[in-house]
Amino acid sequence: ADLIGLSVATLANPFFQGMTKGVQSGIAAHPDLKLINTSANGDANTQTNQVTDLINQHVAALILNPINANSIVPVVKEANKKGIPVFTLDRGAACGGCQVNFLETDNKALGKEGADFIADQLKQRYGSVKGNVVDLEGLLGTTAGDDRERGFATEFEALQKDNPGLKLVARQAADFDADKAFNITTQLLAAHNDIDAVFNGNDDNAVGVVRAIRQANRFKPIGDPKHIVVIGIDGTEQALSSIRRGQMDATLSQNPVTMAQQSVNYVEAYLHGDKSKIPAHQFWPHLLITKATIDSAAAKSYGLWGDEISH
Amino acid sequence: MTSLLEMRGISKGFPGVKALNEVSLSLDAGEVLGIVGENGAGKSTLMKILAGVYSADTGEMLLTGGIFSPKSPRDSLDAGIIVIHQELSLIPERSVAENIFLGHLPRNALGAVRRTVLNRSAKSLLARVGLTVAPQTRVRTLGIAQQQLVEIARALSRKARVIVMDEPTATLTTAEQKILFATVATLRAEGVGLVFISHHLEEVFEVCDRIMVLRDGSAVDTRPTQAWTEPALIQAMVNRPIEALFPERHAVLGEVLLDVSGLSSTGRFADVSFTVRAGEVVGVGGLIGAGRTEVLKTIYGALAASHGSIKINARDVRIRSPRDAIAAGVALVPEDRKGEGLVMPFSVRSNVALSTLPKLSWLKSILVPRRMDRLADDAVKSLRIRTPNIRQTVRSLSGGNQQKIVLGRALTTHPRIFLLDEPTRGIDVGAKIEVYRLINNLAEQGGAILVVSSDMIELLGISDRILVMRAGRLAGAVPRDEFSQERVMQLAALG
Amino acid sequence: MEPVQAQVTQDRRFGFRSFTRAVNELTIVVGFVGISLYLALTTPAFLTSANLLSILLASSLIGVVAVGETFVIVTGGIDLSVGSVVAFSGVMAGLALNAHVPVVVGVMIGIAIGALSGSFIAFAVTTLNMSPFIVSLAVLAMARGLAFIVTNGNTIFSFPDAFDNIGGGNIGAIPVAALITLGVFLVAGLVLARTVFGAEVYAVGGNRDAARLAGIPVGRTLAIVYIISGALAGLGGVILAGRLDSAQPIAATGLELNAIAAVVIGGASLFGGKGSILGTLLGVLIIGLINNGLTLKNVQPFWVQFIQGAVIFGAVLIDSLNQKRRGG
Amino acid sequence: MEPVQAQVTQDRRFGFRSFTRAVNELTIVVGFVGISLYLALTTPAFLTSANLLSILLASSLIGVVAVGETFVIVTGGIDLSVGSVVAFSGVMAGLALNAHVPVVVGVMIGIAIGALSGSFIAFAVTTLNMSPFIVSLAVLAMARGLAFIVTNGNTIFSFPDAFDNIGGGNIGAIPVAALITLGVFLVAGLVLARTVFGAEVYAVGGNRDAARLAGIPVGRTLAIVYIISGALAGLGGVILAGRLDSAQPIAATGLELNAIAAVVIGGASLFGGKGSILGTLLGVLIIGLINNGLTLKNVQPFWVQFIQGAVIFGAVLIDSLNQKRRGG
Ligand SMILES: Nc1ncnc2c1ncn2[C@@H]1O[C@H](COP(=O)(O)OP(=O)(O)OP(=O)(O)O)[C@@H](O)[C@H]1O
Ligand SMILES: Nc1ncnc2c1ncn2[C@@H]1O[C@H](COP(=O)(O)OP(=O)(O)OP(=O)(O)O)[C@@H](O)[C@H]1O
Ligand SMILES: [Mg+2]
Ligand SMILES: [Mg+2]
Repeated sequence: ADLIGLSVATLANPFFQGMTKGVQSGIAAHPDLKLINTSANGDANTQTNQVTDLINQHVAALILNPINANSIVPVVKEANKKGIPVFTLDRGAACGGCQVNFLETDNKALGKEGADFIADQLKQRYGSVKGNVVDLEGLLGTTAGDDRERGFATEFEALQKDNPGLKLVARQAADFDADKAFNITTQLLAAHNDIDAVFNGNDDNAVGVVRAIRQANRFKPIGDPKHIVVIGIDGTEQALSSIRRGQMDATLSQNPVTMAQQSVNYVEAYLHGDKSKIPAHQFWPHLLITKATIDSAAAKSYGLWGDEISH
Repeated sequence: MTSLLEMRGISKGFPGVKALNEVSLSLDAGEVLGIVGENGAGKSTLMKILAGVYSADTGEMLLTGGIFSPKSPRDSLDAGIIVIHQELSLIPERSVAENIFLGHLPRNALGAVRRTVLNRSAKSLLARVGLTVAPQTRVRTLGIAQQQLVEIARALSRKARVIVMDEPTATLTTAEQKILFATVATLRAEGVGLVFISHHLEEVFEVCDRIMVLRDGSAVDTRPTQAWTEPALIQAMVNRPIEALFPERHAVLGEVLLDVSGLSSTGRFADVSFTVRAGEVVGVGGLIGAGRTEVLKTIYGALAASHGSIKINARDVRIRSPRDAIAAGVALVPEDRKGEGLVMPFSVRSNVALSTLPKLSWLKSILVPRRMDRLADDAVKSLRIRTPNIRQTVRSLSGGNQQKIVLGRALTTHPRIFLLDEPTRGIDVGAKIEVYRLINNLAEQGGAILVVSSDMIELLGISDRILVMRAGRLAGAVPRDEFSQERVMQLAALG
Repeated sequence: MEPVQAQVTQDRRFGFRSFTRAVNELTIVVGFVGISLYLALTTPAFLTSANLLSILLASSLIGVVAVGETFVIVTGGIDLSVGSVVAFSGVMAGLALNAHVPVVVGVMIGIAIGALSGSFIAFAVTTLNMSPFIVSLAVLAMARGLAFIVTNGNTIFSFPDAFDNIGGGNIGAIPVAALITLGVFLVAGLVLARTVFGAEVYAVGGNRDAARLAGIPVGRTLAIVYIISGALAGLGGVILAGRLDSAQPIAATGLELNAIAAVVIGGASLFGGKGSILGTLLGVLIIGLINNGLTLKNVQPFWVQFIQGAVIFGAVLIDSLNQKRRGG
Repeated sequence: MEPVQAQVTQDRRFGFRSFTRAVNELTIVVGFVGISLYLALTTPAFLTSANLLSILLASSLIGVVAVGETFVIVTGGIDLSVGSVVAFSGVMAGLALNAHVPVVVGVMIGIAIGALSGSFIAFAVTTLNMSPFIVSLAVLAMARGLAFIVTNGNTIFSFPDAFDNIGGGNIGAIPVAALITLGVFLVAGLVLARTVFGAEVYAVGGNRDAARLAGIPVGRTLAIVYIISGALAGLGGVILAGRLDSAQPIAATGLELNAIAAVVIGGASLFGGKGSILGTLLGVLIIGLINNGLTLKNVQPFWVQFIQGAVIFGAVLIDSLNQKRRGG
């Protein structure tokens, strides 16, 4: 069987577990492939070392989920030199043609759509887009954190131009860390009694926010004019559960499982099938999930991966 | 009748050293046994075996007839055997009272320390040893002599059957010694068996009922005190005849080498002025805490002066650090060899070399091991340091030999001005004589020597002149022809 | 016999009552007051009870962990495992709760897991004579690994309200977690400052040889100290899991450095023998104040870390200048 | 008591010593050999030159940083800032290169930034008398913050090949970074073991008061040590940026703990006065071997951290049992 080397950025977050599971199940579906599975623990240098080790084991192909698009370039080139095809997942390598396929999540779009969702909710509440919004970024220096923030900030500023009543009361980094999000939100709630919505860099942030709102006795059901809108990104199991319970408004789900399975399919096609069908680049679709849509057919067909991976 | 304590055929070896060889001793209740011997003879090792710190390689111990084999210090303490170790073992950041009762602090049912009881008991124990600091005082702020008194108070805090004092007087001045001896007498009357180890033979004669001599790890002789004479004791210790304790002084005084005027250090001492000439040995006497150590350290640049000036060789000098002092030809032998003199885990060689590293190197940067070896070998030879080799860690050397290493290092910088703080603390008679001779030689070679000592006899024996300090001030000077214990004591205590 | 000088010195140093003395020694109090004053004067929202309580709440996790760390550091040891142990105990408690054990049992499992990992460190440090740094570093990695292994990397969530209230509930206006933390500080403060055990902890850290010579059970003291630290990390895991109604294997990463920082800011020395629970409380609150101030003043995220570092530096700098002035 | 330690005749502090003697003391060598043997026997890919070289390459960043940390730890200090300083120097060098300075200047800027941040720590520790732990922790936060501030959070990338080769190039089959690292180890080993300065470093760590009274320039020694550590972290930043052809403000997070771990595994004590460059080399290589083995043996990622911890624990356990046996 052909050895396939996988390096995911981290396992610190369910999203990457979904990705790993997707690769694993994808490989399991192809008996002629065998997986070597590594995680870089969030460190670009560690990832480089691991990929070097994978190259030294003469893998037939690499599936990489780079921590950083630029930092991965040297080892991708190294792999190219040894004739090992590289497939990138979620984040690409910043060297264009050096990868066979780049399956990407559009993080900027996620941020933008988060801003739009909040604008919609505010419009429903007040009849116009106005209100006080908090932006809880993800971990600074990560592509997911930075691009989502960029997408959100750009869109939010655009919205503000047309809607002067729309205010950003705080922008803080919660580092994809639920506890940090909890602490920051607790303090923001103490300082501001008129927060309308919180945008979150991911669902872990959002979970912390939801808990902080409850702790501060500020929770009002969705639809109540005092309800604080909370939206996250990813679609983790806990976020889905929170949405079902009506505590959290929405998450922008991206499905790492199907995305990763697709990547394996491309690997299989490259090694044993028809290379020509493999696109060089592809955005993997994402989906807004709210309480209203969570049990819809669209959601089912997209896949509630958060629920799937823990079972 | 069985003795209180018996040690039979105790042997103990360390790598490279046979510290004890078949040593036996017995101790009765209400008896004071003196143990004397040269540095490294094995006195402390023997007592550490009794204290449960080391286990003996061979031999056994009997306590009131029953086999006694402590596995830890705790076992010995529980058996009523209290050892005041030669090396101070206090907790610097904790209070005097807590240190005294360490290991058996008074507690209530909840395990809380009963502070009032603690401080009250500590106060009365402190009074017994003649230390007038508050029980809440942190040990760190005490001078080393005061710490020694705390150690003694600690021994008195326990219900003791046997008390061992390993050089308790090394740091004490005459006044505290008197109190200590009175305490010893009381304990003896109470039926406690005492072991008293000291290099001050006159003290041994004063307090002991019997005296045992250890030499090279063997017990060479034990006799009732009356059956010993001082020369005989010394002869037994060193196994060679010893002439006069103090060398003849033929002071040939030269120009003033060290001129200290109006030296003050806020909170420590004030307005100290004196001179020391080439070829002169100036002793400094005073009670504990008089500030003598601080004066030496200030001259040496280790403490900051607030006022005053120092002239060396009639030239004004600014000494801001020990480094400056060494460069100006000044050397200090600190009183606390463990805390300030030695790097304990390092070898003899490394410790000796510490002050002259650039000279022992190529281009002042690459160490030349041969030069270090030679320097250390010289020091070991000339000071007769007892060590298996120069690579031995100094931690494993006997106290006296450690002291010699500090001295040896001070000599490596070829200083002309010597500040010696208790230079013979813990040193055996033979070695003391060597140190006295050394001081004498240094003086004869034109050195200026300032010796702080709490050993009055020594001070009177080696000095050309004695300065006396009291409460941070110079209380007076006594020229050699007026030397007497009374005169010095009077200046020290009353002014 | 009258050592006059010594007498004078003592009077100057120790004539005051013990509180003055404690404050006197804890010069970091100056930094604490300084930061508080600055925030009070520049930020209207600072001096509201809701905000002050939120600082306490935010400080509760690092607080309980730092208390345990204080014991360890006073003995001259270090416990790097606390962050991972928080995560591991949290997920274990969470798994137990999801298997429908009673809440009390879940809490006890969390604390017990912490105590257990503390005992492992204790065993290695006392019996095997290994360095606390390495052992607790190994446990840092192992406990984190176990947290991933037992959960398969998943978040465990949806706990009974009674459990969640430990971390995120209120009694009246006061957060339960803050109350628990204050309780832990109070008890630990009394234990360390007033009990024989506390005195032994200081003695072992101040001079281990001397402590042994004085008959103190050095090994036992060290062992207890690591178990306390582990158990409190376990409690921290429970508080955190309750607060977030979920337990993640990745939780509390890097918490150990913050906890140790709080202890050291509070005047402890990593060489042992020095430190106090009151000092640690100040250290924890200073960190809490800084984070609160950064949030209230909506400092740009890029600047947050820089300012955190600079303020900690400043606070400790004041402390050290202050000590110098006093002639320390 | 410390009789067991004390009995051993030794001169590990400074001056010459035979190689066998050094190995004798570095019982961690047993753990090192054990791990190597295990991997060699169970993993065919292990003993290939490509793999062995990749271990060296992978160890180069932590290696240069650990060398600096060794100096600091031998003095009884600690430098927690190294990870952040790697990142900060890396991005500064990167920014300079992107502004088209010559490669040599870029490298020098990286190292100088490291040295500068080391000087800051040095100043605070020596002149302001602050605790190295707190100061370097503050610098950890400040340097990381600065790295974000100067880059606006962006990755800096696309450097000249000459620069990239420092971290990722080869001379013949040998990675340049590995050569540089070995050079750093060699020089540092000689400096620490054979020079006056090295002896002073040990003395300051062994007993600061005694060192000062013996005329050793304690402040200067401490200052140099922190500057060395900073400069080597700067070099680490250059190597990393070259290796990744990019510099990220988030790079090398947590590296400090790994570097300190390598030093301590190598036999140094955080209390100062003990440690050696050879020991640190072994510590670094052990960590490198573990990571390499985990990949080669395709250990499931969830198990990786647990096994890392367990193997470090095991290696140091062998060491401590070994020392016990020798100590008698
Ligand atoms: N822990 C140890 N390791 C190695 N050798 C030791 C150790 N302790 C003592 N020794 C050696 O044992 C011998 C006896 O030392 P000991 O301390 O008992 O002498 P002492 O009679 O107390 O001398 P002093 O009068 O100087 O205190 C010395 O040669 C010393 O170097
Ligand atoms: N580190 C210190 N901090 C504060 N006070 C100190 C310190 N060391 C000593 N002192 C105090 O300074 C005074 C003088 O010190 P010291 O006892 O060393 O003087 P001395 O005359 O050399 O006496 P001796 O050497 O006989 O003990 C004492 O009151 C002592 O308590
Ligand atoms: Mg002795
Ligand atoms: Mg003195």
